[in-house]
Amino acid sequence: MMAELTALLTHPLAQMVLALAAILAFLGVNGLVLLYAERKVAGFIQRRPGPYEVGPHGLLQPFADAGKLMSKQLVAPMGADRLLFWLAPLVSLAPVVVCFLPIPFSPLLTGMDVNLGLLLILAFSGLNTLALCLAGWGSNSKYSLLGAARAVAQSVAYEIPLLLAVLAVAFQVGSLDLSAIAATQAKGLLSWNVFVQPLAFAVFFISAVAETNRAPFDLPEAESELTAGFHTEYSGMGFGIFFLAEYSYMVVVCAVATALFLGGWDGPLVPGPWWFLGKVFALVFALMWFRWTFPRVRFDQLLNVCWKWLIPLGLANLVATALLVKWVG
Amino acid sequence: MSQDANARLTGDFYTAPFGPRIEEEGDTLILNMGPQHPATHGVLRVIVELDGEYIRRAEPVLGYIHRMHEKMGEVKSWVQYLPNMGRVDYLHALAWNWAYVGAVEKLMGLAVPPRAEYIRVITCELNRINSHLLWWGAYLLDLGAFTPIVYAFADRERIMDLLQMVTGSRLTYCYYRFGGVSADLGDEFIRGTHEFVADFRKRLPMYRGLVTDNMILRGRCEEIGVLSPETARRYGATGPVLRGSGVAYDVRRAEPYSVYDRLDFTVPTGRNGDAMDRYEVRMEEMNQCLRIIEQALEALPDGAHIAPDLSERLLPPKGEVYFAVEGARGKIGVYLLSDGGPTPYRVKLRAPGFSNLSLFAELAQGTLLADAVSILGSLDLVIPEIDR
Amino acid sequence: MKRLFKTLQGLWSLAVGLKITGVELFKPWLTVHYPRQEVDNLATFRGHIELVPAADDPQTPRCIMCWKCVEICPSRCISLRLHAVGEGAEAGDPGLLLAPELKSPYSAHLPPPPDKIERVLDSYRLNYSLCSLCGLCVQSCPVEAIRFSRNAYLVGTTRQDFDLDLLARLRNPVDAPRPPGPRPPT
Amino acid sequence: MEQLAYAAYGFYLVLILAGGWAAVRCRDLVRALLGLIMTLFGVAGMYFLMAAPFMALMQILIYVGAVSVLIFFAVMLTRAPGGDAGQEDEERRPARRAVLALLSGVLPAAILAAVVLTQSPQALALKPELPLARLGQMLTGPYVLAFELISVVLLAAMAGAVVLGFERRKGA
Amino acid sequence: MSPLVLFHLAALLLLAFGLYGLTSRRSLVGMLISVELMLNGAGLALVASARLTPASDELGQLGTLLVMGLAAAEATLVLAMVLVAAKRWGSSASDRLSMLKG
Repeated sequence: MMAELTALLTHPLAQMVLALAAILAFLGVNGLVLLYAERKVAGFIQRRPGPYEVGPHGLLQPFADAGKLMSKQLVAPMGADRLLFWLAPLVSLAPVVVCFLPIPFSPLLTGMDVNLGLLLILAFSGLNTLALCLAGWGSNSKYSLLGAARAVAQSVAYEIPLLLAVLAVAFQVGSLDLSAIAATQAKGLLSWNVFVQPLAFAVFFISAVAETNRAPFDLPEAESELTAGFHTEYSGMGFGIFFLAEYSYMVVVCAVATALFLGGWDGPLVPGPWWFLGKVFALVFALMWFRWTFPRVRFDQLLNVCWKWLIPLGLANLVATALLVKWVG
Repeated sequence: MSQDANARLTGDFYTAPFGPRIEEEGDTLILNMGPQHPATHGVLRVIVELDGEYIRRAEPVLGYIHRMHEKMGEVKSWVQYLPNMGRVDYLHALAWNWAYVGAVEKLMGLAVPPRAEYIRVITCELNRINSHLLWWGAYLLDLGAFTPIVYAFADRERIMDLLQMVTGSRLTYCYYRFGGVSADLGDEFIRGTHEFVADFRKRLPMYRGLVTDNMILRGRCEEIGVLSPETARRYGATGPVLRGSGVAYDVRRAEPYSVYDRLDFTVPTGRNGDAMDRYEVRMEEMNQCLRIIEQALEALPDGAHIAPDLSERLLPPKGEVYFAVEGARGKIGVYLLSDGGPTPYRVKLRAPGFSNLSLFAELAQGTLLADAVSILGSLDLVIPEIDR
Repeated sequence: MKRLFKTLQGLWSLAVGLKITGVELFKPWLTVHYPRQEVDNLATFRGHIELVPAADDPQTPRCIMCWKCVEICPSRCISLRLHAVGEGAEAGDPGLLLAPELKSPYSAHLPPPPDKIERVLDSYRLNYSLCSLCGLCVQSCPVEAIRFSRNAYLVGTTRQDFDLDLLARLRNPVDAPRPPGPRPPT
Repeated sequence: MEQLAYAAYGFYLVLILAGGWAAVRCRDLVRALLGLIMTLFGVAGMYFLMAAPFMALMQILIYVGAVSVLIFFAVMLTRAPGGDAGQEDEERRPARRAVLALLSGVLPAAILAAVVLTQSPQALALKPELPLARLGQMLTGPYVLAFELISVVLLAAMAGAVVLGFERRKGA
Repeated sequence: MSPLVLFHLAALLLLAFGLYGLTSRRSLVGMLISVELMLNGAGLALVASARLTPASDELGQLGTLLVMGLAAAEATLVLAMVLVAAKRWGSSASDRLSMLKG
């Protein structure tokens, strides 16, 4: 009996199901934590208390909000394509779950050990664009449509420097496996890729901000111009899922940045997963810090940054890395 | 119902005169910005015709909060019209107070005690800083920066505390009276104002570091909405909008009223007339306000704060009068026509925001939607003032 | 080269901005956290108006019923009712309700009231939802019988909650202003 | 394990069928695009089933991430002025066209299917997964010409698109 | 049936759908979608043959990869063409594009 159970548990499929369940739980908790954290960061930067009333220091506020979002009526605007309208939030959230699978929280704690993990994340995170398009198109709203158009142009453009930066690291390590890449940086602080490839890290991080549609690159939702861009028409859980997806993507890109550039689980004293999480949330904090400091850039400026700076820099970095790998070894 | 009648009913009174599309190709999109839109800061509606994200045409639609202030002047007695003034432009209420009070004083030939004049200068300039600070925060909100407005409100809060000390209100002040002000300044106010001036001097460089020098902000403001002095004059623009285009016109200097001719301050002007110049002019104006306040506090004479024996049942002589002051948004003018009765015969309010908004259609043409938002913000509009 | 320099300068400006918000992050709150703390600057705050009691009797208002405040109010939010006692006092004669020593255009056409009557204030109502707090009534009062309260915390759920009977409030202070000064956060 | 593979195959086949049907039959082009995306996922799943994960991921990355987004863009930018955005025009004689299309679709496929069913070689057991480095070596070794050609084609397409796009801007 | 035949049948299904769509669709974008279906069918058949027959594995996968690249290039070009067509004729229906020179 016991042996059968063990066999079942070690079955790759069962492992994957377990990992998926764990990821879903993590996503939910993560959404709540980041919702609270973002408001507290905003509050403290602006020298106010932030959420305070629900629970001690407002700790239960995210639950209250989640409850509110879930209990609201789902309204689709008149003339909207209901299928696309309700599909869009799901398309936005579903791929994130897959993106979490190959993230190496520690050498052992990885949802699915894929040797093409990096590619998996890049492929599935691209689906978010599609979700924004569907939302913008399905809403039958002009603001949403403009937001969708911006989302397409922005993420298509920024995918290039993102890939270039990632490729440079992949060249250097010679693998697309996130665990393997993180493992090469476990030799102390100076072996971290952020010091080996600072340019790639800068390009990656800036592109990641743009890919996750975070301020100052939050053009698809630009409140003050497009009211809320692609999710203008969403209320209740439709909006909630977009929200959850946005926060999950933030964690995904920060986790990839940690694994690629910040040494993954490398760190003294406490066990690896804590170091990994700590680094991820430090990067998430940086994203929040950006959001509450900077004005939003204009659309053509955004694309100019990509085409005139990030892509040439990324290309130069890639070529230099390739040459170094070829000659030095 | 016939098809035509249906179309007429479902259409919009304002979109119909907006006219046919410029080109026959159906590539443009008519977008309704407002009346509920975060960038219009109130119930302003702008109809824009977009080609992609470029604006072919933009047309402001006014009147959503028209409150008939001018008509109300004809049915309320001279004194009773006072509280209306704080509501015309709630951000620089004291300037409107002053414009009306000054007009009545001019009509009646009423002398204002010197202390009251200085009190008016001090409070009006404090209110001007307050107004500019709110504009600053709201403009940056338009450009997507969320934090500056909260910092601005921290300073605004101190100004409002100070003004509350003398006026009793925090926003829609009704403080000036014919022949003076309704309450005298206390020592606490004077001390608090000195402290505020010193502290705010230190805050201004922080603002500069936080956003004014910021690369992203400069990208959003520089060479956006360039307004030539000729165009500005053609539309009757005043205030920082006009000064941003390089015309050093300030009512406080051009037609000095009260004691402004005894105070030393400069009128900042811009060079290119773009949004950044208007921005810089306002930032520098706050600095000048501090100078004015300091000098006025220094020179504050003793004496009465209101002319004595002022009866509430005021009957100004027959005649007409026009009096203008410099508000935070430009030249505020009040024209009064009296037939000797208990109420004004006619009141006309010249709101600077109205002229400044008229510029928008021309400035916004051919820009990106995001630039239009930036231009709209740089004009510093207060919608109730435009509609009156 | 110049462009590169300008870009670097721009990047530095972004870092300066981050530094400023980063420093503010660790400064204490500025907000007065309402249910736990209260603002302490209500000494000159204009709340709704209230009646000033006479020097000898805290239950009696100083008001002489001259109607000046009613007349000057721009939004007509003050209304008072009174009755006359004494000889010659007849119900329904509006002339009786005016103070004999005070004349106004509104009372000019009325016959002068008899001297020997005493007038009693029945109610002094303020429709606070109309009031714009301009202070004209307070200023116009010849005997300083009205003043601004410091009540910044007036709340209600219906419009009637703001139809205040100031006389009743004078006799029975329902919400006396709290002692000034911030309370410690709980 | 065998059963599981067949079940997965069935699932992917259903995806392909439903997606393909939507892609060719939906009047709304965005829904058709959604059908295409479903099909693409089905095909990607089949690549996974054949132990070619690299191909599957590239399929998602290129087709779903790039090509379908481009198509979406095309749908969005060709809005008809009348407001029937992204809709196929009504056909004057739909039945005739449908029959013709059905013939042209089914006939070649049926012939090929007959060939496949009768002439198919015996399938081998699945080969071990192809290492990525091997693909790279092939691409830079024997097939470098194809690689270069595809680069040139991509570049030419990009340049062509830019040229066409600029011509449009001038006309506006 | 052997797995190879199953995969090939799926590929044929895609081909049939694509051909049907190509002839029944009237808008350029709809035709583009159908073409993508057919290209996918080709890719699927190629990879299946490479993986399940003695043929060269690398060659099959590389071929499919190149097809994907071609598809991307083709989509870019078609997007530009559709834009121009829509600009000139106000529609992307293929029937209206019968003029040779605009």
